[in-house]
Amino acid sequence: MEDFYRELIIERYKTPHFRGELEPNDITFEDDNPACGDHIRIDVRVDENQVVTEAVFSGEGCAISLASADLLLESIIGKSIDVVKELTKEDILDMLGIELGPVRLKCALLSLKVLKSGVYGIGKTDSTE
Amino acid sequence: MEDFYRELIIERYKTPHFRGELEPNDITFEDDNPACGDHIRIDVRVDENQVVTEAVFSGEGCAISLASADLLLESIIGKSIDVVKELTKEDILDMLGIELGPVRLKCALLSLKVLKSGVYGIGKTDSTE
Amino acid sequence: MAAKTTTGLDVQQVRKDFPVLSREVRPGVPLIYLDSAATSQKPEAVLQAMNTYYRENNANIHRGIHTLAEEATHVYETARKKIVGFIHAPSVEQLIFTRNTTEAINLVAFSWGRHNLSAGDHILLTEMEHHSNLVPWQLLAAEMDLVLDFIPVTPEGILELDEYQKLLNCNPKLLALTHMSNVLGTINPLKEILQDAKSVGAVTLVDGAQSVPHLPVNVADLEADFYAFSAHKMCGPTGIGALYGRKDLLEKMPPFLGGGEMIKRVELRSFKANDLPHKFEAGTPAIAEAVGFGAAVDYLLDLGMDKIENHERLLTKYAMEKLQEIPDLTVLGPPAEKKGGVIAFYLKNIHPHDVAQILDSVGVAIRAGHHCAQPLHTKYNLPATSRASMYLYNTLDEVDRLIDGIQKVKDIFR
Amino acid sequence: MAAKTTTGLDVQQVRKDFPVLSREVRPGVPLIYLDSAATSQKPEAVLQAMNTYYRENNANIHRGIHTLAEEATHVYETARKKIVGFIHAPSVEQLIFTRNTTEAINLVAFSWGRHNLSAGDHILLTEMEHHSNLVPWQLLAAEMDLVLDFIPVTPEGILELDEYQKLLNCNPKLLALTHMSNVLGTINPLKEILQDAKSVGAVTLVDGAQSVPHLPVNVADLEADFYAFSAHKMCGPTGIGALYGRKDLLEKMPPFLGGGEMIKRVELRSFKANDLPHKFEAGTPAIAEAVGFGAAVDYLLDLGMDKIENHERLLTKYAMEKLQEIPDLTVLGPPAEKKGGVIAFYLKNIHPHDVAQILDSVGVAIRAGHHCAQPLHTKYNLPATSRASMYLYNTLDEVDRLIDGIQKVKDIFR
Ligand SMILES: Cc1ncc(COP(=O)(O)O)c(C=O)c1O
Ligand SMILES: Cc1ncc(COP(=O)(O)O)c(C=O)c1O
Repeated sequence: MEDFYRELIIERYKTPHFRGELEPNDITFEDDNPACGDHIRIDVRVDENQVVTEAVFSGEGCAISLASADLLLESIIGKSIDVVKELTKEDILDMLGIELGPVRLKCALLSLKVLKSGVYGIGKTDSTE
Repeated sequence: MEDFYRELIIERYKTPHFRGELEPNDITFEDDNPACGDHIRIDVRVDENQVVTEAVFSGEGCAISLASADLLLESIIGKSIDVVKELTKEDILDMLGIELGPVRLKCALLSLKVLKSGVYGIGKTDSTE
Repeated sequence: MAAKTTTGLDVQQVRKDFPVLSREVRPGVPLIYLDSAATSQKPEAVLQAMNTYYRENNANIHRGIHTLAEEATHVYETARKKIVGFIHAPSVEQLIFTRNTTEAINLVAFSWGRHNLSAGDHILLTEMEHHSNLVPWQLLAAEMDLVLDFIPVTPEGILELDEYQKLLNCNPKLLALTHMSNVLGTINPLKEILQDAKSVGAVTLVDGAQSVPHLPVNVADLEADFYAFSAHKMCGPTGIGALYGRKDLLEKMPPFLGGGEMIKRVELRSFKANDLPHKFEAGTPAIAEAVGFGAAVDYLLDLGMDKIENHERLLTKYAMEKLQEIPDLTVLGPPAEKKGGVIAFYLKNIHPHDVAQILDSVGVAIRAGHHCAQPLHTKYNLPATSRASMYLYNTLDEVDRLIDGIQKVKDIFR
Repeated sequence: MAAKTTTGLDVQQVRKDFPVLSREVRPGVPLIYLDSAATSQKPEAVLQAMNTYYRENNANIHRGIHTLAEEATHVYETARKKIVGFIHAPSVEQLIFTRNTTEAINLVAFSWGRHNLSAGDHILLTEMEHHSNLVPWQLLAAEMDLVLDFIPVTPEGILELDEYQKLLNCNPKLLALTHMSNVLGTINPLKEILQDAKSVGAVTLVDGAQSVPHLPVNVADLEADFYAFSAHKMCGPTGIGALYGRKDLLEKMPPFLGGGEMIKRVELRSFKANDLPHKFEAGTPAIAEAVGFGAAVDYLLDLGMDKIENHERLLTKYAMEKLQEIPDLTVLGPPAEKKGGVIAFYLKNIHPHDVAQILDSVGVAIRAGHHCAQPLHTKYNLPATSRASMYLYNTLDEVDRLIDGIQKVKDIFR
């Protein structure tokens, strides 16, 4: 159990640090994981150097998907968009600190998928899979 | 081998006693076994008491189907049509004196099927299967 | 809690027949398999029947003259007879082997549907259908411009039979519904429902994926026109299912897939279809799987379907009682008396995926999601639920382990 | 005659892998299995892979969170990867599991055909096709008013390529042909043929039922648009086959069967299809069979497809020489160099059924009939032929036993 639900995940799920919506924003995108009905929207503001100043998420989901959204956004604040573009599946798994099977992996990566879709303009990103 | 190809079968296949066609005839019918392309026609003459006086077959087929046709016709000459109607799969197998798997059974029973179809008027007879 | 029940089924003995049940999910954590509605486990006897087939008799069937081909044909057709007997179908010609329930339903949609329906015709379904009994009709409706009607489900998970009567006024050409819901567990009062459909001239198709494994089913008595089910949910192998059909309907239906086996005679530009049931079995069939299917039916009959049903009733009743004691937990569907051993539930503020994963960590295998019944979940405003489903090899102890596991989930999320 | 060949394949070792090969057909009469074109025998490794799956990992795949479901999903998708590798397909999305070759071809007819063809369009086939690559197109032609053309076969059993060029002038929308004939043994010069079809804009489908088991096949290099084959002819289980397809074609094709697994999202009256390859895999798939299919591919790769091919060439050459020495015996098809290990023949005045049955009495299993290629037999004016077909486990000794058996047939009918 410790393997899957580190305290960090439960804590971030129950009291997320980056929940909310931003209007206006510079980047916004939303998508869902049809397998479980999870839905995430991410709003981002950047400064004139394309550095992330604010980032929040909203939506519904399981602990894994919401905690990973919260941890992901924490990690990008103060980073440039170019750095955000380089984020990978491994970065997310490192943040969560757990191993996941294929179904839960989709939960964990939903926020990254949404973020990247926003950052690259619209469309699907296969690079997170 | 003796099991399957009693001398009788080979002999009747190579030199059948009742091969031919009868015109005119009282009963005639033909049918085939689509599984192997065998085709048999049977012509029968009966007297005023509905007793078979003459019976011959023509067509193409394997040794089992042609030998059983020949043996079958031999067995009905002098019999009444009512007796012919009672003939069964077992009668044919007794004549052949061998055991047969399902595919060869269809070969062996083709002539009976044709004969019964003729005797009962037209149509398929399932009673031989 | 003793695992021995008073239903006549010696569960501990039964469990020994299923090799996977002695498995540990990880060291020290034995498997508690509560996902039989998705697929059942297989007794060793079924595996051995298939092994024996492959090691001794394997050959392509029909038309073969050599010994192995005759043996293979024999065991394949014997399996068909066993399954025909199991559901009390009137004749072997009425039992077509398919890949699964899904293919069986598609076969009816393609072959019966496309040749008996026309634009504007109504097809009556229910809100509790599995995707396999929805999507084929959606595809057909889109192609042929048909109207799909749905018998609503009450909040308790029961078909609204008053609404059903009203929908019959649209003169549906087909009623297709499930015998037992794979989410709610609801066992529909099939006989009356089918009777009423018949009285307005509708053809009836029953999705028996969840019923045939768990209840004694008699298709002749039910007077279903079509009845579909899968081997893999009833102790049999994957890769095979069956469609039972009314003879006159099957006879008039054109072939579905074209190829070897389903023909009597072929020319370059035309063919003559084979007799039933071969007309609907194109290409080399799932021969070993048919053998396994037959062995599964033998296994179930040997134990007795009534005993299996009773055992599951006991488990369901017990599980329902225990689950309903848990605060913040809601069970979907009707009370225990009206349902089979399928229990979908949700926990307030905890996602079913998290429930399933934490349960897995204590060895308890349940399913989380929409269980291929998304419209039903939409209706109840639930994106997903957790589902525990039981079969002949489950014990009261295992139910306790489920309950303990749920407690653990709640502790973690407290 | 020594069974050891110089092809690098240790046949005696290989034979030990196949339990059925040590069987006696009746006491004292060992089995000589020469019917692999109908279905191959299975090595123990394939059976064990399926047993292990059932005894340890069995669960329904996809969407499942518990350990068994993840393991089952993993082994199923791993099998897909293995098969993709075996035929050198560019990606796993392009490999759809079907029941067999027949279903794979029907899938293309239903999904690609019904949505890309219209009345008057030509489909080009050949006179040597198996019923499975004829009847689906006949059904489609009848439904859509299409024209079927046929590349003729020479008396020697080779496609008439001049005629082919002329038929291309009809601008066929589809060319569907076999890689290797299951009667003549002819291996068609596929690459050139497909190239020419492409040059007139035809989509191409290859029936690989007889080629994938026996030759190294590279679908990317061949540039086939669709390629279909069956596990049961290549040491794998019954109940599973595969369709490879060009990605852009598959993506644009509508779903074939509707149900679970093939959807992304379902509402009562509409659905959104899943991504490739799942879009075409409706319902619970043949999971254990996929595992067995993967194990079969591992087995063949382990031995080496080139060695297997060489071994079969040796057997074919030897068998052809011996058969052609027999008076009154005629072999169909081209000389040994141009064919695989499939040898159909007939004996003057002796029906193939009688040949097969007498051979069976000495343990030699061959097939007699039209081998699901009735139009080809009609063309040659033969209601039926006898067919011996060989695979990696056959030996030169076994060919001798066949020859002895044929001599016995002739003695009996002398
Ligand atoms: C050339 C060819 N095509 C298609 C098939 C059909 O294969 P299946 O029966 O596995 O669908 C066969 C085998 O019988 C064959 O030899
Ligand atoms: C009620 C119901 N119908 C249909 C199906 C589909 O069965 P299969 O996937 O074997 O085709 C299932 C099982 O998933 C089911 O529970």
